Amino acid sequence: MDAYLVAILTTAAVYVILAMALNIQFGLTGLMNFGVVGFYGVGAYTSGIVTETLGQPILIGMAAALAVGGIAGALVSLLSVRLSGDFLAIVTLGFAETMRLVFNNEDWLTRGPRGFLIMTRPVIDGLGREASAWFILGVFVLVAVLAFVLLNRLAGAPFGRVLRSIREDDLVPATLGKNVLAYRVQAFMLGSAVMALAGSLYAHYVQTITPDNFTTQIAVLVWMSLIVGGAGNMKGAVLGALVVTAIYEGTRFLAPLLDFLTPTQISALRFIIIGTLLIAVVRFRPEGLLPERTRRPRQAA
Amino acid sequence: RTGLAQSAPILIGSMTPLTGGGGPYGPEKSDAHRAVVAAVNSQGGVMGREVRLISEDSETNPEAAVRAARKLIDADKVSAILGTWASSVSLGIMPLCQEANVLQVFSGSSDYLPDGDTKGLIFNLQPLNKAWAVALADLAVQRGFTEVAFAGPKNDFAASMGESFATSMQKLGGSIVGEPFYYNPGQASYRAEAEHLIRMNPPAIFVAGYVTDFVPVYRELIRGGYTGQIITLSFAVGPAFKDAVGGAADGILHGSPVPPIGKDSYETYLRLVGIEPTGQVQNSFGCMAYDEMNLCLLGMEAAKSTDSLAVADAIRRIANGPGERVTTFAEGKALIEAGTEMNYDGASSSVDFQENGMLRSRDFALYEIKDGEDEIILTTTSDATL
Amino acid sequence: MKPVRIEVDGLTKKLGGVTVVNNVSFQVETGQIMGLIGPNGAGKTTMFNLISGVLRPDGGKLRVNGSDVTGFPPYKLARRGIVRSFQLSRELDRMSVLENVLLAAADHPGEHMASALFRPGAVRKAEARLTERAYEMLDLVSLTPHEAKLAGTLSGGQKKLLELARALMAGADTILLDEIAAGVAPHLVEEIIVIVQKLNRDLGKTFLIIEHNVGFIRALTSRVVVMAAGELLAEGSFDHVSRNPAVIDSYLGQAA
Amino acid sequence: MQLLINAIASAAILAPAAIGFTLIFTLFRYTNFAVGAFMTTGAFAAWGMNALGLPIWTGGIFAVLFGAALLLLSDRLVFAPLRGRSGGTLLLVSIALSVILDNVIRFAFGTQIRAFDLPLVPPLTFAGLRFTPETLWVIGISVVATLAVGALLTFTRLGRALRAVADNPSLASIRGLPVPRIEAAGILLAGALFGLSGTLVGLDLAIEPNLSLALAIPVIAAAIVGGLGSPLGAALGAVIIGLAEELTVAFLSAPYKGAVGFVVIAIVLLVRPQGLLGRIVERK
Amino acid sequence: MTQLHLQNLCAGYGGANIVSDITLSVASGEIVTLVGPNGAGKSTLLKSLAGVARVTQGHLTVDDTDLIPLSPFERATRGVAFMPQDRNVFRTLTVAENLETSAWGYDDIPARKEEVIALLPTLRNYLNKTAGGLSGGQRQMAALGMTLMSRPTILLVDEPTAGLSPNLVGEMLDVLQTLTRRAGLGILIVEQNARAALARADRAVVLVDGRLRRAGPASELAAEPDFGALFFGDHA
Ligand SMILES: Nc1ncnc2c1ncn2[C@@H]1O[C@H](COP(=O)(O)OP(=O)(O)OP(=O)(O)O)[C@@H](O)[C@H]1O
Ligand SMILES: Nc1ncnc2c1ncn2[C@@H]1O[C@H](COP(=O)(O)OP(=O)(O)OP(=O)(O)O)[C@@H](O)[C@H]1O
Ligand SMILES: [Mg+2]
Ligand SMILES: [Mg+2]
Repeated sequence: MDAYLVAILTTAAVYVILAMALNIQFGLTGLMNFGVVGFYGVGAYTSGIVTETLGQPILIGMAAALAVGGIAGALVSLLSVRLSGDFLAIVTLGFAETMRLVFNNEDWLTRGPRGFLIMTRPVIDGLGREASAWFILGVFVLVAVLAFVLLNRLAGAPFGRVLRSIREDDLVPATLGKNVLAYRVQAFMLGSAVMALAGSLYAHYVQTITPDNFTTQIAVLVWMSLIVGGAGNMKGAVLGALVVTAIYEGTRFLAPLLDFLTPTQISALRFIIIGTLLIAVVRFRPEGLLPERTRRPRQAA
Repeated sequence: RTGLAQSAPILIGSMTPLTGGGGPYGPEKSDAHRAVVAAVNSQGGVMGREVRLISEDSETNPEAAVRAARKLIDADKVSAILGTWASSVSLGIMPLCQEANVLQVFSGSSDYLPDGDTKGLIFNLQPLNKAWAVALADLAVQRGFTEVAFAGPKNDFAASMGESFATSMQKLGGSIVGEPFYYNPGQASYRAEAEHLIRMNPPAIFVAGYVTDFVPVYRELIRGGYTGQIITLSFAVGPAFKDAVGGAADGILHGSPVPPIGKDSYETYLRLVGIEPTGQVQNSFGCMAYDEMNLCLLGMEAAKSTDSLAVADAIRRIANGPGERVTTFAEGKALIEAGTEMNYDGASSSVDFQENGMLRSRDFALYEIKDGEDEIILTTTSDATL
Repeated sequence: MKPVRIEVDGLTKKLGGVTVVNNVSFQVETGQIMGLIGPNGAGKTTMFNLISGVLRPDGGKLRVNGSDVTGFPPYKLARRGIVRSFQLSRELDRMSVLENVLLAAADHPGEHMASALFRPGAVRKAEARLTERAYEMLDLVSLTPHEAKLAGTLSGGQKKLLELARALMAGADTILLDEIAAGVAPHLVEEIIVIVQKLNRDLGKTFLIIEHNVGFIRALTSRVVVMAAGELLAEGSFDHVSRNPAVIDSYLGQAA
Repeated sequence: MQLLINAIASAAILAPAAIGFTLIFTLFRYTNFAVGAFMTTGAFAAWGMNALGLPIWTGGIFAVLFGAALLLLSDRLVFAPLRGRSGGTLLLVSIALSVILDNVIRFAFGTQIRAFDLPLVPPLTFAGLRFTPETLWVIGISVVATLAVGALLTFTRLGRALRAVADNPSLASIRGLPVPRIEAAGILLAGALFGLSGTLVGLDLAIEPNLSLALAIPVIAAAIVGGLGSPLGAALGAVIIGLAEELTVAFLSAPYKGAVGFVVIAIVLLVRPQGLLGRIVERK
Repeated sequence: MTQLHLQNLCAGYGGANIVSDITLSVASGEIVTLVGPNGAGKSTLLKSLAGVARVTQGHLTVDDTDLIPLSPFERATRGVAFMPQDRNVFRTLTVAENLETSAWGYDDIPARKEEVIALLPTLRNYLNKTAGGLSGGQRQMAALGMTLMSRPTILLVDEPTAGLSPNLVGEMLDVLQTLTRRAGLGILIVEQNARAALARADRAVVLVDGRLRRAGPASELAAEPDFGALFFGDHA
């Protein structure tokens, strides 16, 4: 059971990072990025290609993922000049789907549907199975904490205030001299780069990535994390990712109680329960578990 | 329960595609697993221990499958994971299984499946892609189609089949029409794809799909006025397909590893899961699942252990023979107790493995649908060790 | 004559197929308090939208301190020292009143990603300084007791006052006020008059003011431009134009 | 030419749902991702009647009624308590609802693919163009439904009231409009359109619990390309998306068909942010 | 003879009361002007009468009908019409459609529309414009027009003259006065433009910090010097 918890926490750490990245984009800036999984996948494949095809060390892979994710984010964010709200959601969803098709069809680069094997792992040599699992968890938590500290600082800084003002009404910051497009691009780039970093971690953890690893389902889980936790609140994003992972994994353990149903029905029921729980959380905590609070800067001395 | 010893149960993970692209095939697999385990337990279990089956849904998605495998391996501590179907899923969980020394018995066809195994811990009940391509090209040419177009979904099953099929056709003096045509699976409509094929106007088209994409592709081909020959894979034209298209199914040629129609072990399987044999192709994946479970449990019984390396060795012995033919767990157990060598003959095939856990060779057959019934017309052998 | 701060040169704008600003020209001098008046629908707010870059003109030129800024986006014009308020107030609903004002601060180091991340000390200092200034602005418009409320829950008049506080906070040297007094209680309107005069006198700030409150215009402006039906109707001191029969007829009515 | 006909046939299936989607969007300002699931549910409702031996048209009528009732019910249970919440929240809730609906179907009917009891026949040919009886029916039904709903929204008192409620429900109530009843009318209409589209899916495509996402995306794409709020725009958007997909498969690369809808949206919206027939709405 | 009556009314948003202990009545044929500083709770009071803000205590009746349990729409059908201070037009509808929609449930819409346009003739200039594109003053006119479409018996108007050009301020208030005389309307009007509003009012009430501070005949209040300083801005 320990090992299982370690594994689940490791996955949860990836979702925590993704949810925080989405919080920069959606929670603060109001940019509906439904293409989370596109950037995540780009990061995973970039890191895989850099470490396996090009034989570079894992840190270079992660750095490359950050860079490529950021560039992809910047390009996609240029659409946000003209598109807002739900429109951007659909177009970014399209970006993710397009990326998935690229992963699936550009076999020369990604090895297509058969999957990309990654041997490089974020562990030091010579650790046993259990110790490396703990080690990896440690690495992931470290990255998550680092990301939290930096992103939370940004969110709390005047930078975050400008982002939130863009979310509320972009004409106001614009007439006050803020370059709204530049902020949107920065927020999008930053979030996407972090998503790609999460993808890189994930790739080196699971070691086989296929296009099917990057379906909309994952974007949905990340969105659920953010909404359940509380959009706009970095701590909420963290809590949300943990809660959603707990719900997703916890429902597995219902199966033994439902022996009278067919496995198909048990599986269907599990998803019905997950969906219902999420709706219930949103219904009773519409602003999320940890709602965004308007910060009152300390009274000037 | 029937007097099983109080010792700890043997835990087996059953991971089948209950949702997602494999949804149509998952239930028959998990039913087969359940049925075998129920039967074995009622006959005293394995090594006198109860077998407990823990089912998880792979969602036909490696991300979900990895999480489910984590639970099976680390929380439930299963000794083996059976039943994965999509190759991406089998491959996706392979690093975990290798690391934790968990046996994998599955049915998949990607040519890359053997690559992820370094410990001899995998067994695959389905012939690989290459074997299918060689066999189907042979059957098509034997049937007089030297010019065949290829169409298939871009997934781990059909992804490279176009090329393999083209090569095989060439070897036999035929060729494929145009380029192999891949489409994106999981779409709502395949009208545009069908239109494209119709405009190529080939004398025959080999559509290497699953039932969920083959049904709509076939419908659009017919409704688009295509009158040439359609060749496909048998598991795409099971009862669900025939229900869905009715009389229009007649005339389709389809090929598959010789399903053991009429074979005793196959009928035993069908009856075990409560199906009356009809002499037709039924549950092409369920019978593999039946063999997956029998092999795994017999291997444990023979190895007198759940240690995966020992079990894997035992499976190789049991499956490949030589020895007395057995078709069920009960028969095998009796032989083990008598100390006699055996050769397991399965419901899906004779089940002989190469060193890498892939099937050694299989007979393939070509069928034609006539009045809604499959009629066998040709057979060939495809040696997958080539 | 003082240097020209804003020069509107033949600006034209079509909206919904109608020319709502038609070839209008006028100049605002540096340090002047100028009025822009005219009947409802004359095109005054549209003119503000053109000057602040919210709308792009279909014709004509806009110059600031003599350089051509036609078609510039709003943030660039704001950085050239032109800030405006909105007639239909646009508060940032889910941010506190104080944050609404703080946002207006120009050149806040904490608004740059790099310094926000790596120079928290400097950011904190700037934030403290600017917070103090923001409270001064809130005091000016009597909103200090409401500083922690979400701006979306303010009363109608308070939202207008917030618009004013935000425009003043920006520290721009030219401020465009669009009916800032409408809906504001009369005693506060008087205070606003005092504030504007003081800023103009002490800091030399330039104002362009749209207002239907005749007393407000008379008390503040040295010169007014009158628009009607998208065109320039008259120009001069308020007393001068208020004797113009066309202005009386279309705009002032008996209030003259 | 054949490509155009095929595109229109595909569009005809999606158009009613796209109109229903756009109706819900204008009324409540959120993207209801569950459209695909509602269509699938409609297809299963019609199939269920058909499988009981009733003719397909009764199945269709049942699906339409069922769709309307189901959408109203889901609104009462799920969306009504969340009125006025952010678009992100509602979008997500609709996805959760979609997951629930899909799995209820899976729970009840399993995962097999199904079809109406309709003979599969080769096409009729006119002037070198191929038609099947089903496509003709699908196009006919869809055009009638689109025009009828378009007229309803543009010319009737109810249409005007729906637009008023969509614009500002609180003001509508103050102005004496029975807002809950008008909203319910809009929801029933949208639900009926989802059910209708579901039936058309069953007639022309396949019935499977796995298709919700594959259906939802082109529907939403069509509504956005056409301009949210415009029923005719939604229909036009559906044709454009369909045509772009046909052309991609014919001349570019079939596996990338799934990306085409998005590229079309991106291009259309970059040129006309309000969609082809949409109108710009100021936010405040 | 209709009468709107408030007895010890408390109202607000969520939990807290913004206005407390208000006792007041408005009868057919009279104009009552409500003045007070920004944030005093004037709009909140009107909203609570229209059913948009929540009444927490007290009584609210029109003649003998208790309004409190009624929804905004039901209050509207009982003759109470409310013109909000902001967001008071349907921006996506044309002005004509705005007017038409505001008479839901009546079958003489064209006649009503003509009647309203006769009262507010400038509306004719932009009948077919989308309300979202109106200027500030045009919007106020349209909003008042919508409010009159239901031929109300009690009219609650929140700063109707804000943003109107000077020549129209008097005209609009005159229209309201005419309506009280001719159609027996009872009007409760909130105005910052207090001088003009008091000139046409029968009675006036002063609201400060959510409580009624003064009430009396409009002319009497208007004559008080400290009142003038506070509410007329006599120095401007
Ligand atoms: N977005 C728009 N679309 C169409 N017409 C518009 C739009 N904005 C303004 N107009 C029209 O342009 C004209 C000028 O409007 P503007 O808001 O500039 O007037 P204004 O002078 O500010 O009037 P007010 O004193 O009433 O605020 C009006 O007739 C108005 O209806
Ligand atoms: N939706 C709301 N939620 C919470 N508080 C609110 C809300 N709306 C208004 N308030 C508060 O109630 C108080 C009274 O507001 P109200 O709008 O009634 O004032 P008012 O007298 O109309 O002022 P004005 O003359 O400026 O329009 C204000 O302090 C405001 O902050
Ligand atoms: Mg204006
Ligand atoms: Mg008010």
